[in-house]
Amino acid sequence: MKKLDYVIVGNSTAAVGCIEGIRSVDKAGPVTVVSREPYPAYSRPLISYLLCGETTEEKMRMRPADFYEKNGVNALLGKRAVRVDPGRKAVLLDGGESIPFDRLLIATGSRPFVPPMSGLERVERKFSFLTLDDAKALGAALTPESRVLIVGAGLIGLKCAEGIRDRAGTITVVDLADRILPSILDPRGSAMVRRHIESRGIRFLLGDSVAEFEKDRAHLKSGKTVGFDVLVVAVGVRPNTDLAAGAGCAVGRGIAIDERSATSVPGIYAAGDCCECTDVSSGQRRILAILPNARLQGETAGVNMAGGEKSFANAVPMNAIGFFGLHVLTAGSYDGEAWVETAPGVYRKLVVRDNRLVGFILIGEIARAGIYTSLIRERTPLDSVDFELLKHKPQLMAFSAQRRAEKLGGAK
Amino acid sequence: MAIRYDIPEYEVLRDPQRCIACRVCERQCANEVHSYDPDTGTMKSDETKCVDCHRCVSLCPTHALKIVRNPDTLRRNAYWTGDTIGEIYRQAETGGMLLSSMGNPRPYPVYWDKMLINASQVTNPSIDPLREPMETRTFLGKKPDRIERNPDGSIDLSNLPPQLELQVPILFSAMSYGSISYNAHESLARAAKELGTYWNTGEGGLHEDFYKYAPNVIVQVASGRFGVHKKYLEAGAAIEIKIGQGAKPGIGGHLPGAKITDDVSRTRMIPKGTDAISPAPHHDIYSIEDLRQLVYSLKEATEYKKPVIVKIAAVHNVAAIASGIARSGADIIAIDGFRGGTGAAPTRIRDNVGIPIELALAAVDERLRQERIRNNVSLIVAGGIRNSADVVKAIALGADAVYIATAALVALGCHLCRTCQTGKCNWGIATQRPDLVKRLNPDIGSKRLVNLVSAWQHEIMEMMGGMGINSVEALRGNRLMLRGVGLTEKELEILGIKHAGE
Amino acid sequence: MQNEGKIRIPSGCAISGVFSKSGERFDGETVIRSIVPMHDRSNGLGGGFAAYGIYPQHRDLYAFHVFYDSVRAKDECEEILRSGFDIEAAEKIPTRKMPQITDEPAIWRYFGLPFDKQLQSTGFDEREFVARFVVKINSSIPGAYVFSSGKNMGVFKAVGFPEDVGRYYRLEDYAGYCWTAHGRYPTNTPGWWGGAHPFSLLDYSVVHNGEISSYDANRRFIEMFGYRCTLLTDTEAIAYIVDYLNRRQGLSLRETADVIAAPFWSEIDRMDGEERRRRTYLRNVFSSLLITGPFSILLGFTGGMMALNDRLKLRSMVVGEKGDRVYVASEECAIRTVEPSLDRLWSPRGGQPVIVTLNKGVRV
Amino acid sequence: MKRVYVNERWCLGCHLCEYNCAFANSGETDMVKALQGAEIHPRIQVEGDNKISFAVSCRHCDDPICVKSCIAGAISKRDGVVRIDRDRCVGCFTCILVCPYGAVLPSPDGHAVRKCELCTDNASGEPACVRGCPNGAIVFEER
Repeated sequence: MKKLDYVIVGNSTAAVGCIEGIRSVDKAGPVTVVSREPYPAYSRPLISYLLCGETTEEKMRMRPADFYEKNGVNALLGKRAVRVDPGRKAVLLDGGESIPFDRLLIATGSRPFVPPMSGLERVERKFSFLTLDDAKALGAALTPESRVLIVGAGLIGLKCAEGIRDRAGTITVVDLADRILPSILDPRGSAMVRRHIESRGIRFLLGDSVAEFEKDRAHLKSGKTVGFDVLVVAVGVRPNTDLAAGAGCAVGRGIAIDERSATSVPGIYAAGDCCECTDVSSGQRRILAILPNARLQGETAGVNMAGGEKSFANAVPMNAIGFFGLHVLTAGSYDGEAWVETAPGVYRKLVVRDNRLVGFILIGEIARAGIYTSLIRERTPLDSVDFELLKHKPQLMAFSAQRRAEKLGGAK
Repeated sequence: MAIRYDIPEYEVLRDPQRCIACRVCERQCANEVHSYDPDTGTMKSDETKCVDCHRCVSLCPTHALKIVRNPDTLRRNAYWTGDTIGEIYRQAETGGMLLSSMGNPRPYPVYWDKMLINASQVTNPSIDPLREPMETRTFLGKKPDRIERNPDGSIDLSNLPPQLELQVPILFSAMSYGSISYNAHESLARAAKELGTYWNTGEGGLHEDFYKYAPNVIVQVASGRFGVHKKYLEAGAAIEIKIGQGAKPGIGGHLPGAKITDDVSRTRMIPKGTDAISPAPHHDIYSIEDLRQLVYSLKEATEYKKPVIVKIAAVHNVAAIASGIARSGADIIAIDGFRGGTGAAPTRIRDNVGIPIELALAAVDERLRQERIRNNVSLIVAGGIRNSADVVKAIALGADAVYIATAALVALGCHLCRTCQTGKCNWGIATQRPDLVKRLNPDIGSKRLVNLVSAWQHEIMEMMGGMGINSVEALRGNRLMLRGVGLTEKELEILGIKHAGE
Repeated sequence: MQNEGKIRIPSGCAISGVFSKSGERFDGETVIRSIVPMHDRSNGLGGGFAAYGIYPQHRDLYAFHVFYDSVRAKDECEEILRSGFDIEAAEKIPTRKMPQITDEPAIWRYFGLPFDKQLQSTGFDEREFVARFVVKINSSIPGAYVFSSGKNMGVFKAVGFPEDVGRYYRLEDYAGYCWTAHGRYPTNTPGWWGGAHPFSLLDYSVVHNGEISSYDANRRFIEMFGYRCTLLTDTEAIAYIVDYLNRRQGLSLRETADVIAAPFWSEIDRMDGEERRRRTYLRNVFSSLLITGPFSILLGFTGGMMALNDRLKLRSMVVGEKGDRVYVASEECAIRTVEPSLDRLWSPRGGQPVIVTLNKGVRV
Repeated sequence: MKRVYVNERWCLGCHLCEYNCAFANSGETDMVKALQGAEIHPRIQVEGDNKISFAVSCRHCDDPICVKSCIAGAISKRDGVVRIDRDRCVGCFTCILVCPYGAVLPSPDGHAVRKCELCTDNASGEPACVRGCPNGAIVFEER
């Protein structure tokens, strides 16, 4: 049988997962990776840690230097895929060459969303915060005196703020929303995290937005004016779906994939931040732009592309994030009946719906959160466990002796 | 009581240099001796509750603990000793009988230690068990007086009464379920099976889970008749009628209601939580002829398929009693000496009633031989068999096999703290508290029992080989293999042995 | 110094036996010559012989050989003897004066049968009656010792080297179809003739080389059945055991061997059903008669001879055959001396009895 | 593949495994020196009371989700053992968020995480928790 040609557009977590997925089944078929970035695969979530010196560019590499070679991968780095021709089964690059494929993975990730803001063009030192290059550029622009303005109090904006805290003078964060991290925290949780971040001298201007930029100052709708030397725009991201759409793949918020990471077009798969999939906690189709999902979707795609059988059916939104030593672990969705426990420095919220745990927020006290996450993922009926125990802390004691015996007696 | 008269027997020495306050001692002490003081972050202890079971000492990961006798002394008095005075204080306080458990701890003579074993030199060779077969198999049961022949002249093998076959002349003695735990019973049962010997239910019945070990179990019928029913009798390899127990001759048993848990009550066939009282005598045995009737009714009930053992305590005229039993239809006589253990006995009885098993055995064996009925019965001796040398000496004196119980419990972890009666055994043996019972894992327990008996078996073989004897049958009653040291003429006469040097 | 009976004396030994299957009677010279080369296996402290078929003229009478230490003992013994037996002949056993043999007691022999009345009153059969009678004399009359009590056979023993003892008793004047001999090497120096071997009861005679470790277990068991092991010697105990199993329990000699030199359990367990059950039964029922420790036994009895080694064969014993003669001895040299050219010579395995009997129809 | 298994039927809740673990991973040769006066941070944790109790440590899953979720590539599985590269770990705690056994734990320093890495390179060849369990409740075996 003829060897299959694999092509992967994108070179981040999903791509790496895909390569390993393919090789777990097919040791021979040639794999070509096309990436706009010039770097071997690195871990994007680490860029903020790079800025604060927790890691190095070297350590950010997801795999050893010989990864591509060892896996028989032809990595075309710094090249851009402009179009996919489903008929001829080829990917066209900006250089004009065309790469044929039998199986294609689209792992194009996402791009920063920059809303129209008047006067933005006048700002010289403005940055996004998504890629290694973004981080390097931002790092280069910073001085100990820098006054930094970050637009956007989401995960990216705040990780950026943490990352540069000790390398800048002042940091101000502006967001239209009236609270930080609105996508993963409820008002109470976000207030708590906000207080903690503020205690490290970061200033928030919430429920406000930039009306007009000048070269080194921003006039806000509220009438306030914020001076700055460096601007970071971290309002949000948009999935890169054009390539898929052009190939005729069904696209909703993101590229629509099934449990096998297959798109609507045979032979074409997609994985990672550019996709939307089903969130088991809410049952809705969502973009779950988080590293573990990208990894698992990529690997799933790889196995299926190579003719194996793999399904990844229990994706949930989840985030492990910390700011200045305060850890925040969340998962699932928050629409349901809530159980809340608080203590100084601690916030615990469990959300229950239809006899299932559907979501949680843990701040400060996060030990063993994975037990909760697995309850969500496995959609464990709460009447089959001792939820009273679970409310206070995640513990295997809450499971039946028999379940425990399975879990601890014969682990898989 | 406002004044606490009695002095704590023990003192807990905790080495602050070593203690890491892991609180294992606290968690493992059912007597609640140890506690953690969060203010100082250190451990404290309440001596008054300590029974010296050494559970904490054994589990302390840094060996920070020592239990020592409390050096606090009353004015020295060779007659009114501290113990004596302490007992009086306790009785003055409680108005009750003193209770204790396990065997007689008093310094009465230990005849085992006054007998020495022979070995071959020159005139006949000793035998090396590593090179030659060395046989410890033995059969218990009545032997026929005469050989009978079939019409074809071959020997008629059918005139042999039921026998117990032992691969090693050591059996586990009676300990009831209730007095000891489920896991202790399981350990004994599994070990007996692996060793090719027998364990004994005691008078508490046989737990339904353990019927699978029936081929290796001796079922006991005692004065309380607890747990006795047809299926139970039929299950056993042999049936033992318990008349008396070395630790408390002449009195019955008393298992406090606290130990009668669901399982125990089901097994004993008595209501949960009620005290289990075994009468002092069997109320259907007031004479030797009554015994004969019980022996035969049990044989009838089991179609003469099972040997019947009669167990008595070693008392003053044990020889005459044994002779009576040997003529009662019993197949095996078990004699329990005054060192025998118990789950609970009145201290005065334990310490003052009965006689040493060595003398009882010698007297009984000799008496049965004089009356030419030694072959009517096999003899099992019990009551403080401590090691393989005791076993060899017992067999040389005339025993067919020995029962061990205390030694078995010690193998299971018992530290002889002698407070079984409290039901708070920290080693999971003499207790029914689930959290304590689970401390004895039968996988470990049975292995340790098998190890112990195998070790003894090897030692027995070595000693036999040294004597030039390669089968335990040839050791039985072979009193020339023993010599006495420091014994009076009378003692030598009773033991039927010569003095060393003769 | 304590004699046999006061103390148990282990001893090494030499044994030899010659048997004629055709019943041809030959004098004691052969067996005496055969024991000479094994001189060093004994130390001059005991020698003896058993001979079968030597009293044809008194074939049907019990022949009692008795040692007397004193006239008083003789009177007492003869009184009891005559009270229980119809004595046809009583005489001194002829001996030859020799410097090597000293301290001789008075040695008498009597031929007779128990009085019927006596027999009936006890209810025992004749042999049982005689056996008990012998035990009684030996255990109750100090200074009198019956050392031979079978029909048409006799034991001759003394303190000394066996060859000297043979000459002393003038064995060249006797003719028998079976002779066994014993040279003794006791580990102390008892002066008593009764302690020499063979040991005999009724027509069973035992010569034995070895020291059995099961002695007291065997003794205390066998004494339950009316025997009294007055000498505390292995030979005595073995003789009683054979008497008990063969005569009283009616076991065949082979079955008797299966008891006293039983196969190991490991062997028995490998045997097939019926045989395994039979062996197990015998070992179980007569477990106290298992003999352990080293021994080689020559058992003489009317019409036959059995040679048996302990089950580990801890003592040497060889068997030779020439024509109708069977030779058994501790050492091959003993046999070669009297029969250089043998048809067959072998060393029996431990526990495997060699039983020879007179050919069919031979009467002696 | 040999793993640590826990049989809660025999677990006494004595917590010795936690101390043996903490000691084994302390780098000290003397338990007292290692643990006296210090708060311990074992990689195995006992749940429950003296009635029901059991110890939990990393299962070293066949398909470990912690490995796949680590944003820093600090967790890997080699020779059947899931290991942490403390140098790479940035302490984001994603592994804690995904481990269904709750067997990955934050380190006292708040940065790298800690978990059982099977301390088998000792005389007994068994992890310290197994070697030290007084009741055979924790075993190290093939299943």
